[in-house]
Amino acid sequence: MKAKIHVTLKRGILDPQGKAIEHALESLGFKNAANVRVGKYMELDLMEQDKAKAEAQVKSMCEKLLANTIIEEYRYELSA
Amino acid sequence: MKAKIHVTLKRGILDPQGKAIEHALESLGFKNAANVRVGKYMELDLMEQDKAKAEAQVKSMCEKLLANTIIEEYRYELSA
Amino acid sequence: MPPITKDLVAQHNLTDEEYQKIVEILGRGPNLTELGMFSVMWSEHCSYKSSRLHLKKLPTTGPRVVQGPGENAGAIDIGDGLCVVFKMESHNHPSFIEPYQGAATGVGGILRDIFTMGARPIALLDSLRFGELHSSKNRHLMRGVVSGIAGYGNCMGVPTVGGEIVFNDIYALNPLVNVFCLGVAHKDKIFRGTAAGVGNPVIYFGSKTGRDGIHGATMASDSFDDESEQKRPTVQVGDPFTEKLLLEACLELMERDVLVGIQDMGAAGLTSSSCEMASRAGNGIDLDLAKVPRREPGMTPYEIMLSESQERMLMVAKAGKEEECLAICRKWDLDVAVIGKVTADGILRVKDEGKVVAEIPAKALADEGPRYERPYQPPSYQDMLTNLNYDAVPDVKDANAALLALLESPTIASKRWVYEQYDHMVRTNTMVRPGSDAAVVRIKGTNKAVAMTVDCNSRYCLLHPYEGARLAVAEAARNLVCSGAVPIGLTDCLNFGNPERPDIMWQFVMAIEGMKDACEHFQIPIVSGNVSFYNETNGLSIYPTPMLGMVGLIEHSERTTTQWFKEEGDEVFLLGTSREDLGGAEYLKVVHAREQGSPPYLSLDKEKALHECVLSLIHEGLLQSAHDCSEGGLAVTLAECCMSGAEQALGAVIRLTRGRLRKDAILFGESQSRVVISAKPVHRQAILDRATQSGVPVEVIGSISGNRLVLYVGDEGSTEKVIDQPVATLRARWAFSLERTLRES
Amino acid sequence: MNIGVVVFPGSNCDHDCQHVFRDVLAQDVTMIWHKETSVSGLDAIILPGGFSYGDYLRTGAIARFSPIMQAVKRFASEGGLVLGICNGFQILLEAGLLPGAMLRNRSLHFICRETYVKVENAATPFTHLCNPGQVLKIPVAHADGNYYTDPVTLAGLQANAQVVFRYCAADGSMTPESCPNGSLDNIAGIRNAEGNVLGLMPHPERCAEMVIGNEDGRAIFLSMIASWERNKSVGVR
Ligand SMILES: Nc1ncnc2c1ncn2[C@@H]1O[C@H](COP(=O)(O)OP(=O)(O)O)[C@@H](O)[C@H]1O
Ligand SMILES: [Mg+2]
Repeated sequence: MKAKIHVTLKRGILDPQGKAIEHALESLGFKNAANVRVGKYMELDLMEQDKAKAEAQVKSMCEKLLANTIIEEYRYELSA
Repeated sequence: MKAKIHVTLKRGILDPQGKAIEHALESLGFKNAANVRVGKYMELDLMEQDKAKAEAQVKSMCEKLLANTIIEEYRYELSA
Repeated sequence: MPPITKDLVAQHNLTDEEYQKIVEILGRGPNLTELGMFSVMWSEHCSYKSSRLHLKKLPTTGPRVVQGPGENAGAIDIGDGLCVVFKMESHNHPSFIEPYQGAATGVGGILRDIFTMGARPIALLDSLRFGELHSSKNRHLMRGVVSGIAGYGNCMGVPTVGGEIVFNDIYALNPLVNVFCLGVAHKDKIFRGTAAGVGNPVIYFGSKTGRDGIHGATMASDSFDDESEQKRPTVQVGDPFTEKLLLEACLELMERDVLVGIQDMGAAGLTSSSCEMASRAGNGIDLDLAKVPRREPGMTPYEIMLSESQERMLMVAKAGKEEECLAICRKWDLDVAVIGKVTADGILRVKDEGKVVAEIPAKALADEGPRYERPYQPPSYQDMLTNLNYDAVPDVKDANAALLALLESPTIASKRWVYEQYDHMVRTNTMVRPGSDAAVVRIKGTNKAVAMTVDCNSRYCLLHPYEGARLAVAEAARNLVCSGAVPIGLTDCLNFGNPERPDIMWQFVMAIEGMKDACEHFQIPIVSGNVSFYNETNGLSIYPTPMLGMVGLIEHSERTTTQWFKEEGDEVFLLGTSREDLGGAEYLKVVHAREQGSPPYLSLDKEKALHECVLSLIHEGLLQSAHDCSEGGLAVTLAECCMSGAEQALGAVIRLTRGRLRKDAILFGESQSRVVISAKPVHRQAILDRATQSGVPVEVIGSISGNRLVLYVGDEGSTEKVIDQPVATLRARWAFSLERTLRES
Repeated sequence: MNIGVVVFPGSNCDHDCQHVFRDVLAQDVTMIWHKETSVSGLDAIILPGGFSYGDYLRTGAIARFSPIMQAVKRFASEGGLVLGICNGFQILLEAGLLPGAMLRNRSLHFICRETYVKVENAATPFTHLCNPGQVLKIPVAHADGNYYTDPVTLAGLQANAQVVFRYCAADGSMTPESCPNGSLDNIAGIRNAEGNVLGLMPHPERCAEMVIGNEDGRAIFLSMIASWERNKSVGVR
């Protein structure tokens, strides 16, 4: 199975990278872009056929390693 | 409109982060994870109603700023 | 495999004659893999085919030289059983294509050159050239390059302790990224790239091989045109983390008795490392590509042999020590494999799946590439450049405004925005941080320190390549001397345009002559270096830029000094003579938009006398500060003395005698062999005496007081106050100029 | 005193810490490879600065799973002194030995420069040789030193005097400009509730010798040594 994982800063936490990009977009003339948020996107292959097991594993990977839940939230999708 | 943008390394380009994460997952006991690739995920609001125009703008943002098209590729989705 | 057609040969940047020579060497036509291997090894970048003849003229020997040119880096004895190992490399072309990765992998490459020699790298310096910052493309390049250097060097834990940056639109399409690295090794434990000992195993370690940078070496040997951006998929990505592991693994391997020879895989990857190691030992190597760790499936022998994937090394181990080597590499989580062995027949023989896919005499590949005696001749425009009618240039009216404009111009402005992104303190050796004439780094376990600087005024080199090169050597040495160091060795990075053009070749030949004469005079050997040709786009070449990295030794680390004023009440002296040296001055460019004239006059004898004088003053502990006079002239130098110290800003009241000079010449002219020093009043006589003894003109020009820089110019009876500025104002313009320009926009 | 300096792959201030304790302060130093599982015989542990695992994913995120970290946790729970400097601080946060997390610097750049920090708590084993409110000049060098925690945790840190260092101006005043990275409340270093684990972003090992210009950082190391000696004399760890 293939897992696609998104890790983003929690709402309410200042995202300096997003701010900088917004600023840069503006000075490039894209004045109508707002609320830019930047996160991480990860893909991986899981040698696991069982969807429920795969899901449990990915969740555990996120909790343990891929996201820092103090500042980040995550979501994932699994596909065959 | 809301744009969701994924920027990932082109195939064949070394992904040191992905490699390190794969290694870490392995030593955490997730031995069945492979081909970890890390990219960026961005969200932004566009003050633009016209889908075609919005699309053209997002594409241009990606080309000019959000992606480094020498080593990265990008894709985006637009939603209301 | 495709047939070898004329087109294919041309695509590999090989001429018909070169191809014929290959056929002669092999006694048959090459296959595609062999053609690729010849193409990279015989590229300008690897073979030095246009430069070798001239490089031979440079002085490379001396009592301290432990290793001269020809190895991965040069080495100079510093006593106590230690030597410093250093070299400079360019990564210009890759940095233009992808600034972050180009610069980062440039740092990675030079670091490997140093630690393959058995030296732990302890300092990096970077020398950069960009187009002017009003263009967003140039700002983008600069930001990318600076963060690439930071990203790689910081992660490695090697401090970037200094450098230089110059902005000129001539570099807009050919920015320069030159990186210098210095390491320390035990003199009797230097490692070399040799494949000695028939039967010894050849071991690959580091990262896996991917399709990165195939043809990087040939790209660096080609001019840019509008299509270059299409050649992009060859970009290499650096992995400083793996490099850090590689560094520690190498140093650990070197502590054991297991290695015969070692070399990094730089340009031309596996091909160059294997054939060069074999050639140095007069041996051959058999390689089995099936054993090479790979990142991607389906790679052809051509791709594996030409890949420039980063963070890879090749070692020849002592037979029987394979397991020990493998174990150390595995401890550091590196990929490692025995991929071949040393043979007696002098042939680099490459096998894949049991089949021989390439078979070439190693020596022919590594050392018997073409050599060209390219024609050279001064360009027709040379006279136009040097002939400047000074009557057409009005003398300065508002010196305050001119000074502020100069301080704010990016070439002169503080480079803090850059060096704060570099970890310049890690390893806890940095005694003098970026911001003074030279960086000073102590050598732990001794009472010694080394000073380092990178310098080249390429405008001087454009106006007169021979003089320009001499001036670069003199300035570098002067920068070291001002910190209390005796110059002991030099590395260079010669950045030029297309050597197939006689005018460019002339610049190159003249620059070599100039370096040679100055180095011989100062007895400073050149122990390593690098040539980067083809810095040309759409027929427009960069200014000739023979970048120098010079190293000096401070025997007693307490005897060092910095450029900024220290204490109210100290007296200020000028050593050396001011002349009407406005040609090529930064002032002419910034204020009058001219890059013309003859570069400043330089007497090597006077320069040498100045060095001896300054060194003895510092060694006797007489000086509070010493700052050499360079871009922007005396006014800028004095302003820097006032404001460049980290803590305090000190003002000064200065009187300069004018004689028959123009006012702008005395203020902003760039006469050489001058140093501004400051000292406690009690030392006044001793300083005057010492200077006179050394035959160096000396003058007390004022004292440190208040918080304004006040400058009078004139002769007895008729002085004029030409500059009067609060140091805070000078500093505000100078310190934040780059930041203002580069803030995300 | 026998100080253990943990070496993670990518640590690069390990030698600097070793140098200060061994060559400058004449203590015993043991370098501990991250794959080891025991810290027995050690009197204090340093997690040094650097780029463990290249700082890939997040700073400190991968290092926290190194085998040695189990032993470090045990050592800390038994009251042993643990000091995390820069990347070491980041690892302590990721490992949950200290609360909070690091965000990118406000400028998004790596910053290497001199900073001033105020000793907010001079009653810890790491600071008791300082005066309360004393200002130390200590350099920083990091890209992710922008300390963040939720308001409740922050209030707790403040209430328990767990904020040990805050960035300040040379005269000790607390200004936004004196904070190099955007850190919440100018926080430069915090301790755990028990007081035996300290993390700080500035690098005291870079300012412990006059040859490199400054020795303000010594106070921290000397405090550790002194408190260990005092505890030894009364028979506790
Ligand atoms: N690219 C850079 N990286 C690091 N430090 C730099 C860089 N450019 C300039 N510096 C530092 O800024 C100071 C001034 O540089 P420069 O004007 O070139 O000095 P000089 O004229 O004495 O050679 C030096 O200490 C130098 O090391
Ligand atoms: Mg100078």
